[in-house]
Amino acid sequence: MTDPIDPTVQAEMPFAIIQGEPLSQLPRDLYIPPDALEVFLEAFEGPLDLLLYLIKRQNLDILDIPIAQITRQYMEYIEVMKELRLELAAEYLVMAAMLAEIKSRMLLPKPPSDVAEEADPRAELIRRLMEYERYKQAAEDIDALPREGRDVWQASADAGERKVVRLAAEVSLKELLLAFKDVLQRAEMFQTHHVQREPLSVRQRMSDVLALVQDGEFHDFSALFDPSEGRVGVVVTFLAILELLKEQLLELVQAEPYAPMHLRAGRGEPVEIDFNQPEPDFS
Amino acid sequence: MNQKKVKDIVEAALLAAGRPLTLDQLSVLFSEDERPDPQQLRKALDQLAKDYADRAIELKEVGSGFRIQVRAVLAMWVQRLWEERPTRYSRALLETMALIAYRQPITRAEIEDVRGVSISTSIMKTLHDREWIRIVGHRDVPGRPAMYGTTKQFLDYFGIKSLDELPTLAELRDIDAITPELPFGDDVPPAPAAVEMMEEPATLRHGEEESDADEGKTPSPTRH
Amino acid sequence: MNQKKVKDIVEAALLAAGRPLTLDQLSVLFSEDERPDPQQLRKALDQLAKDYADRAIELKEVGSGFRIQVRAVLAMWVQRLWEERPTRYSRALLETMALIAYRQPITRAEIEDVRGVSISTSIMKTLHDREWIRIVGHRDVPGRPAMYGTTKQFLDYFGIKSLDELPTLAELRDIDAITPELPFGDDVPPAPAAVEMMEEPATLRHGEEESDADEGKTPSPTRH
Repeated sequence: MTDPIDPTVQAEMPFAIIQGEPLSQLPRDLYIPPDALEVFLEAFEGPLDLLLYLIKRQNLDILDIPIAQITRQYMEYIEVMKELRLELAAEYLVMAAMLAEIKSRMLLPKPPSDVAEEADPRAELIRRLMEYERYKQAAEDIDALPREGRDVWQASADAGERKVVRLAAEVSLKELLLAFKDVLQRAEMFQTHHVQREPLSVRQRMSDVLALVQDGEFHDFSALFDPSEGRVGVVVTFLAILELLKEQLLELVQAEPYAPMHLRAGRGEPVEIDFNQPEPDFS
Repeated sequence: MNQKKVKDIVEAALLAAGRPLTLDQLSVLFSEDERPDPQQLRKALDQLAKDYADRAIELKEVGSGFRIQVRAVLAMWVQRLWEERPTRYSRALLETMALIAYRQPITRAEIEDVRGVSISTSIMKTLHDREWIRIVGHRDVPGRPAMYGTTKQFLDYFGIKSLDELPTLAELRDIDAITPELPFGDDVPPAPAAVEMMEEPATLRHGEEESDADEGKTPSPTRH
Repeated sequence: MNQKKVKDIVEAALLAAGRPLTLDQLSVLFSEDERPDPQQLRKALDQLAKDYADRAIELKEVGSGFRIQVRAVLAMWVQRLWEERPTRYSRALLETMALIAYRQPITRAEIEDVRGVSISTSIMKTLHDREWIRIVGHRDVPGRPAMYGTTKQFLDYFGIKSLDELPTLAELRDIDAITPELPFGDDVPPAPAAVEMMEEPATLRHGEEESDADEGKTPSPTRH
C-alpha cells in the first residue's frame, strides 16, 4: 500500500527518515536481514519494538534471550542511528543502559546456594517485552478488523426531505404538584389559608363560564346550567357564577324582579343589581 | 465478471454512496479488464429494480443518475426519525402551570405576585402552544390583563377528569404519602380519561372504593 | 401490524437514518397502537439479515445499534467511489488505541509504560477528535491524571457490538519459564547467519513450552 500515513500521528517516531545512506557504512558484523533497509525505513516504535525486532528476526524465543548478543546488536543499531545523525529518543539510551546492566549481572558468578532462588536478571526486561508484544499484536488485530469507510460502508437510501419536528416535553402530574407545593411554600400560603370548602371544580367552572361570555353578548342565566350534570354540577356552576360576580368578572342584569336574568362579561361598570349578599360560604 | 457480481457491485455502490450515481460513475468502479458494457450495467439495474419490488426501497432514475430511495408509503414512519427529543420543562413553567390550575382564573401579574418573580413570555407561549391554558377573560383593572384558565387538553394530558381530582392544598403538604393513590409518578401520563365533565364528583367523594384517594379532599383552601 | 410491514419499516428506517439504530429507536417509529414488541422487532431484524444473505449488504449489530452495511468483499470496487484513500493509522496510534481498549481505564503514563516511549499529544488529540476515546475519570494519584476509555463510536467504527468482540489478547507466558542462561554462555562471538539461527529455537522450544505458546490466547480481553 502506498497510502499516506496520517502525519499528525507520526511525531514520536525516532528514526523516521533515512535518505540515501549507503548500507556499506554499517558495521560488518551487524546482523542485517535482507529486508533490513526496508525495516529501517519503517522505523521502530521505541526500544522495546527494536528489541522485539532483533529477537524475532533471529527467531529467538523471548524467554531465552542471549543477552550479550542482543545487547551488542542493539548497541550497533544505536551507533548507526547516531552515525546517520538521527535524533534518538532518550528512551533508547535508557534501554541501552539497562541492557548493559543486565549483561554485567549475567556475567557475575553466582554463589552456588543462590542459583535457584535468585531471579534471572533478564526477568524484568522479558516481562516488559512480552507485555509490549501483546499490545503490538492487539494493535495489528484491531487494524485488521473490518473498518467503516475502509472495508465496509454504512448503507443509506434517500428518504426525501428531513422535516425536523420538535416534540413537546413530557410532564408528570407529580412534577406539577411538587412545583405547586414549592411555590406555595415560598409564598407562605399555607399559613394564611382559610379553611373553606371550595372544590377545584368551581375554579374550573369559573374559567368555563368566563370563556363562554367572552363574546361580550348577554347570556341567559339559566342557559349556563346543564341539568344533565345533575344537582352537583348545577351547584358548581352556581358557585362559580357567584364567585365571578363577586370578583366583578361577570355582570348580571335583570330587567325587573322575576324577569329572566342575563349575564355578560364584567365591564368595570357599577354592578347593576344590588349584590348585597354575604360572602359565599361554600361549606 | 458474471451478472450477479455486477449487480452486487452496483447495489453496494448505490447504497454506500447515498446519492445518485450515473452509468458512467458506476462503470468506472470496475477495472478495465472486468468492466461491464453499458448494456450489462442497465441489466444489473433492471434486476435490482425487480429485486426491490416487494421491499421497503426502490430504484429510481433521477436527473443526476440512479438512486435507491425509501418508498413513499413508509414516509410516515421514517419521518419519526427526525423528531427531536424534547427538553424538560423548567421549574418556572411547572409552577406557573400549577398556579393557573389551582387559582384560575388568574392573571399573569397575580402569578408573578405569588412566585415573586416575573414570568417570561416564552413560558406563557409554551403553555398556550401546548393548549394547556387559555384566556378565559380579562381582569377589570387598568390594562385589562388576561385571565388564564386550564383547558380540556390539560385534563386529558394528566389523565384526570376534573380539577377535583387534584389533591387539595392540605394534601399537597404530604404529597409523597398520597402518591400511590393518584396517577402520579408515571413519567408518561396515563391515557386521557373519558370526556365526562363534572360527572358527580360528590359520589366519588363518598364512594367506598375511592375513599383512600378522596379522603381529605374536602377542605380546600385556595383563596385569600 | 403484520410482520412484513414491521420488517419494511425497520429496513426503511435503517437505510434512511444512515446511522445505526437501537431497538428502542426503532420501536418509537411506530405509533402506540401499532407498536411491535421487542420480540417482533428482533424477528424483523432476523428476517432482514436472512434476506441479505445473498446480497451486497448485511445487517450488523455494532456499538450504537443495528446498521445495514455494504459487505467487505465488495470494498475494492466501492472504494473507487471516493478519490481519497481511506486513512491509514500509524502503529503508534493503533498501539495506544489497543492499550486503551484492552486496559481501560488507563492513564497516559500507564500507556507509555507499556510501550516504552512517550506518546505524542497529537495522537491523543486524534483519538479524541475521532471520538474513539473519552476521559472516564481521574486516577487518584498526584496530579490526578485522566483515565481513558473507549466510546460507542469506537465500537461502531470497528464494526463490533461490545468490547467482548475485540480480538482476544495473547496470554502472558509464565515468566518462570525463562530458560536459564549459563554464565559466559553467550560471550562467544555469535552473529550467526540467519538461516542457522532460525533452526535453533525450534529445538529449544519443544514439548510443553511449545504448547504453552500456542495456547497463549485468553478467552476475553482484560477489562475492568
